[in-house]
Amino acid sequence: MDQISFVPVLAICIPAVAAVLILIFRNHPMIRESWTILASFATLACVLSMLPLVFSGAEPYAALFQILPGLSISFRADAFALIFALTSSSLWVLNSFYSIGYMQAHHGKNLTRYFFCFSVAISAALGVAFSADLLTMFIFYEILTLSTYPLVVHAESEEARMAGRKYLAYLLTAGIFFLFSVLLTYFLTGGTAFAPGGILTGQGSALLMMILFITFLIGFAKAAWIPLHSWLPSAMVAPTPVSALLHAVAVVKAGVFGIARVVFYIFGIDMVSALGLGLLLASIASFTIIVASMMALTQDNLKKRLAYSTISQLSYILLGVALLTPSGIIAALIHIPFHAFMKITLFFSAGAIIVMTGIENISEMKGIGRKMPITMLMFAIGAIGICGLPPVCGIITKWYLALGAIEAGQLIFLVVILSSSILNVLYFFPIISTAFFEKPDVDTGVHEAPLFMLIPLTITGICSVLLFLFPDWPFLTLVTIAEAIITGSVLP
Amino acid sequence: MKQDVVIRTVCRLVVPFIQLFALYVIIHGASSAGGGFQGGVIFASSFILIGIAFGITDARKRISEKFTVLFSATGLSIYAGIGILCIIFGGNFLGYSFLPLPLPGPEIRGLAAEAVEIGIGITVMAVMTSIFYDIAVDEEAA
Amino acid sequence: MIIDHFPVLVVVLPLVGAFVTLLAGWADRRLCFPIAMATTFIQFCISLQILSRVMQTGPLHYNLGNWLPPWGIEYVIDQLNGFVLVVILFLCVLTCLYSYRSIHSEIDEKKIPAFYTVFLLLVTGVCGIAVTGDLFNLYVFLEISSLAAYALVALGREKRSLVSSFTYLVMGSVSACFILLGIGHLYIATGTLNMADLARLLPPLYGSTVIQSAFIFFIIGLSIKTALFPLHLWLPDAYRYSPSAVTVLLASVVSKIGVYALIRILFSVFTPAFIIIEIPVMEVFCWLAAVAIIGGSVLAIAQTDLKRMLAYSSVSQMGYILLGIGIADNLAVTGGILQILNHAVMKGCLFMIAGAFIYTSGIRSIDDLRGIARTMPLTAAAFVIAAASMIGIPPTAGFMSKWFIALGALESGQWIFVLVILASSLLTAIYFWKVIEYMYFRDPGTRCAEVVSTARDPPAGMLVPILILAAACVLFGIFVSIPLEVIEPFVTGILGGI
Amino acid sequence: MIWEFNFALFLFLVICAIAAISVRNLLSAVVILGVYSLIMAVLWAEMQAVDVSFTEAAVGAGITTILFVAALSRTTRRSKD
Amino acid sequence: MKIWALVSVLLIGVLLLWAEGDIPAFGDPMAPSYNYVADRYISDAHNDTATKNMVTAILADYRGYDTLGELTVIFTAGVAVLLLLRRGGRL
Amino acid sequence: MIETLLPGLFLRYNYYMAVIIMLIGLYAMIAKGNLIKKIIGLNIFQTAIFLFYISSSDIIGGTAPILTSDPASVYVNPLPHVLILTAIVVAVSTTAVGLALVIRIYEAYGTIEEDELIAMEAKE
Repeated sequence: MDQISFVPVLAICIPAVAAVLILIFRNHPMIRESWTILASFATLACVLSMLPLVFSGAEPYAALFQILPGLSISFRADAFALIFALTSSSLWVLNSFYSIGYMQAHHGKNLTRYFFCFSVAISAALGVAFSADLLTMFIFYEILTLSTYPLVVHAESEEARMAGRKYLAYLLTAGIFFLFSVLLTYFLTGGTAFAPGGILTGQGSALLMMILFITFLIGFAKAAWIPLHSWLPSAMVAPTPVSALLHAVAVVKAGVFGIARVVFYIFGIDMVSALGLGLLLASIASFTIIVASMMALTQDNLKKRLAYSTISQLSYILLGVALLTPSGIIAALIHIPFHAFMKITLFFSAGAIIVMTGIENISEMKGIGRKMPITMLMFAIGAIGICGLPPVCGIITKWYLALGAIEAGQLIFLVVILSSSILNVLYFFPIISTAFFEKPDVDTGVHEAPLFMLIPLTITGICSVLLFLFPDWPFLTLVTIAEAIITGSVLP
Repeated sequence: MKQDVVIRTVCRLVVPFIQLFALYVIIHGASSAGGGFQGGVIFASSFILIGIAFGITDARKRISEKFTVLFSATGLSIYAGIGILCIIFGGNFLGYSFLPLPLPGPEIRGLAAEAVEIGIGITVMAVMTSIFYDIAVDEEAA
Repeated sequence: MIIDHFPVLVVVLPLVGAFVTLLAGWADRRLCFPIAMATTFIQFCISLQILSRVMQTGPLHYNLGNWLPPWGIEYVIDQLNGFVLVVILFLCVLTCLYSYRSIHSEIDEKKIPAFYTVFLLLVTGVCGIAVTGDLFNLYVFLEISSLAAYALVALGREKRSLVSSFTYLVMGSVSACFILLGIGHLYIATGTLNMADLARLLPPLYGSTVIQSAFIFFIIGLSIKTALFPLHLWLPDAYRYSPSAVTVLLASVVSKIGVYALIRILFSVFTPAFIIIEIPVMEVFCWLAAVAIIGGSVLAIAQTDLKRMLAYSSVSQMGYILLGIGIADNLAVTGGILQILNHAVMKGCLFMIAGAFIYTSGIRSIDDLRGIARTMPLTAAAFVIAAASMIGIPPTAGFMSKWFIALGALESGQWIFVLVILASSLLTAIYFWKVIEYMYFRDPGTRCAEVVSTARDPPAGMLVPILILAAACVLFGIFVSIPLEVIEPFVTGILGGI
Repeated sequence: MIWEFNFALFLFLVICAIAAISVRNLLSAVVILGVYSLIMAVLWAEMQAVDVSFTEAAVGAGITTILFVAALSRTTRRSKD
Repeated sequence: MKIWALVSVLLIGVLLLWAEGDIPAFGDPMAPSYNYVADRYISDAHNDTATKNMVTAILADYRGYDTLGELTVIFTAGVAVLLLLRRGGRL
Repeated sequence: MIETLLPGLFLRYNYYMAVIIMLIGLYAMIAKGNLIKKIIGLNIFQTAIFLFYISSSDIIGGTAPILTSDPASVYVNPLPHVLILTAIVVAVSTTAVGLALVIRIYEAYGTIEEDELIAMEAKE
């Protein structure tokens, strides 16, 4: 049901054009930043405009260039893509406001580069979402890596540069594996376009398929599965909005999104389960979930603890993918937006605390909840959501994930999910209790963050709750459509 | 680089003969051993001889550096010019037989080859002299 | 029709231009640049016309002096020739434009006419090599281009340029001697010098030691010319110490013509039947190329001087071309030939940028480039694009050639070379990223703050070619089908029988 | 073609070549190189290559030697090996 | 250094000596090089070009283009030396 | 006598001799540290290759390739002669450029020994 439409291309182009405009108006901060805001709204509108089409079963599709037969730059906005695109474009709006507030409060420098790279990164994330074939995805995936690097080293301190180097070393090496996988796929099938049910079926020996699967997994190191995770906590030196971008909006989501795409649209569920690759992925994911949660426990630095939490949460998505059952797929896909909203709330709050008090360590946050009640309330909402407690959207994921584990008949993963929930509680509740119930050592005149920061974080927190109350619009609907396409069942 | 008077006298006597011989070699390339190269080199050697015997300044009076450059380009342009003339008259590059001369084809070719040899001779003579000037003279010292 | 004479005019034109430049320089030095520019530009147009004719009517043959081959010298232009001719002339035009500003700051005013004369003679030489169908003629033009190149390298400001030029001369002469020996052996065994004729006469003689050794002589000679890894020692100094415009010319034109000659001799004189089936030398060739790819990259990482780093990177990138040829598979050879274009464009761009840094601020060392992106934004942006292309990030040109070579390696089952290509991409990323990090993410510090803050993007004469090449890096990646249209008929024609 | 004569010339050539590269005085080396070229010219004349022989005598033994000597006059005559 | 030079030279030497094994004997009138292209030069040079000296005929006519190249080489050398050594004065 | 003892070797003795001279020249180019010696080596190498070509042109009982009145005369192969004429000029051109470089190097460094040049460059 392809429908030729350049709206996906437009959605990718808006941030890119905005990036150029930001560069042009580099000497006028007001105009420069209004371009960011304007572009973020325009992008969101653009993505939203595709929703009715997708709900009606159509898929906007545009092929830009045919580089070689079977190798083209093409875009498709199916339900699967829209989940990710909608998440990142809506969060970009909030993140733009928050960035402006954060940077003003922080007296940031090199802001032109910052906003430029941010826009490019969003453009690349949308590109990853909408790409209709592996090559296009690879291109945008690499652009995403390169455009976020300047953001990571934004401080230009030695620590930031080291983190940046680590970031690049991991992600570019992974990019090489990704490239190899693309090459091999093209070599085996003569094409790289995504198709529900996979394109690799019957194209090579089991061993070759396993190698290919593993190189793909390594290629998507952005998904931060252990042991390819250590770039993510290091990248915490970046400004907080960037961390939000990395964790919630674009980068790591691009990794898990890519894995999901490859599993469902390149290998196909049948082949993955036939070769036992699902089990492999599920084991990696389970291991990551548990180990990363434990690591989170040991961190005193708030942002680092959140980083390990992200690593653990991403593997929920991987686990959902690996279960290969309808509920598992739903859990995986729905967790992309849900985790994004919850995690961005957490990061926004953490950023607000850092900006207002300069405190980064949890042990120093005694009583901060009284000084910054709204911020900490939202933080608590996010934390509750991650732990999988009502009334925040995180529970929906866990529900479907547990269902999926049961459907797959592998109860061991149920145990994993439950024990990880306990670990989540263990590492989040001390923060909340420290913030609200302990008395500060010295009384400082700390107050709430400026509105530019406060409003976005309130909105994301409220959204996390609303998504629990009304999960259908739009994400669960999209997810069901995507799940139906992937599993080949009839559209609801 | 002033030399003994005997050498200088001998040089003065020999140089015209060398040059004559060089011309002979160039012209007679078609029917016996010799040709543009050999002739050109021999011609250049006459200047070199003058340079050695009387000093470079004297040699420069016979043929200045400016002229060596001019001549080297001239010889080359004679050759290339003949080639291009052939194109103009409908042949391929260096297709001598297309030159509009009132002679049978092979004769034209022979004649053109002579002309070409002369071009070679001029260039070789000029370049060799020029290189000798450049290498032999330390202008800072001079 | 004058069009029929284009194959020879493309060579004779710069020759005439050369002595016109020399004489015009007498009258007024300012005339030299326009003459050189006009000459190369007309040549470029001619080469485009030639290529389009080749694409329409098949290979062009031109008998010099109206003598039929093998008695006379023949010019043969097929798709490969035409393609290489267009590529090198494209770079020549841009280099000429670039040289207008850059060379004035690097050599004496008085030497400008002679510089442009030698420049045009170099162009004559490379064009001659590109179009000729006669082995000895190839040798003669090789010597023209080499002599011109030696002289140009020696023009560098620093005195070490003299020593590097001398080393280049010695190595170049050894290589020419081996090529001459190879030609001699082929001639003695067959009695002809015409390439097409040789290809016809050689098959019955494939077992002869004369032919086999001639083949090895060609390989040795041309390996030195193209600086294949163990024989690359002359290259870094020659690139490092010559004037910027000359470096561009060496890296993107002279090296390419050496590779062209290698391809021509491997595939058109010794036909694939010989190199693949008779003596399995291509395997060795692949390994040498792989060593060159990795070794060049590793050495590049260790460099602190920008131009020297780019020079080692050239060793590595030329290895790709040779690897593509060595795998001798349809796709890989296509990739190798594509890399001729891509590497010329990318490396030309990068060396022009290195020259622009030297021109505007005198910076040669990577360490001093701290923060220069702020004052030279366009130049730095072009560097990023070209570097991305070198690394092989799609959709740049560099990606496409690696893609083809890697596919060819997969197709012929030589996995190890796929890994080599990928590993080298990573190494390339390391050394280019170092530069980009210095340009964008470092404060100038006290040492070079003054230099960096006064630096500006170079004048239009230098900036325009840089930007054109940077744009070409992207365009040839997206519209790769345009060069492929030219290359593929050649490759299928030459490898079709295997 | 008298092979004994050729052979003798060849021997001379080899001796001259070795001498030219091993003599420490560069002027001597250059002169020996001139002799080498001249013997070469004789050999070629004997092989009926009169034109080449002529050229080698003029260029190889003549101009090249002169250029070498001129270059030596501007550099040094001594060589370490 | 000298050892490596000797080794590489000896390797090249072995290669060359191996190569000459199949070469036509010295002065062999049946050699392929004598009986193909050269044959025509020897028999037709005078008819084609009215030149007695076959070397000149080939040099200036049959392979005249090589000679043009050669002349260019020497011209290049002249300009190159001039570029390297000449100071002061014009050019 | 030698003809009977070493027939294979004797048939091609000219080529073998040329090879030996070539190797001498090549050795000088690689191993000698003096720049002038390198150029001398280059000249020897090139001339040896010329000898190789010229040897191949010779024919038993042949005369020089200049038309004689005797129709029965056998001419030697003129083509290698032409090639070598060209190559000689190329060789002298290379030598001239090389010598010009040597002169400039001597002016700049005061030496033409490779090891001393390397030492001086390392010092800078």
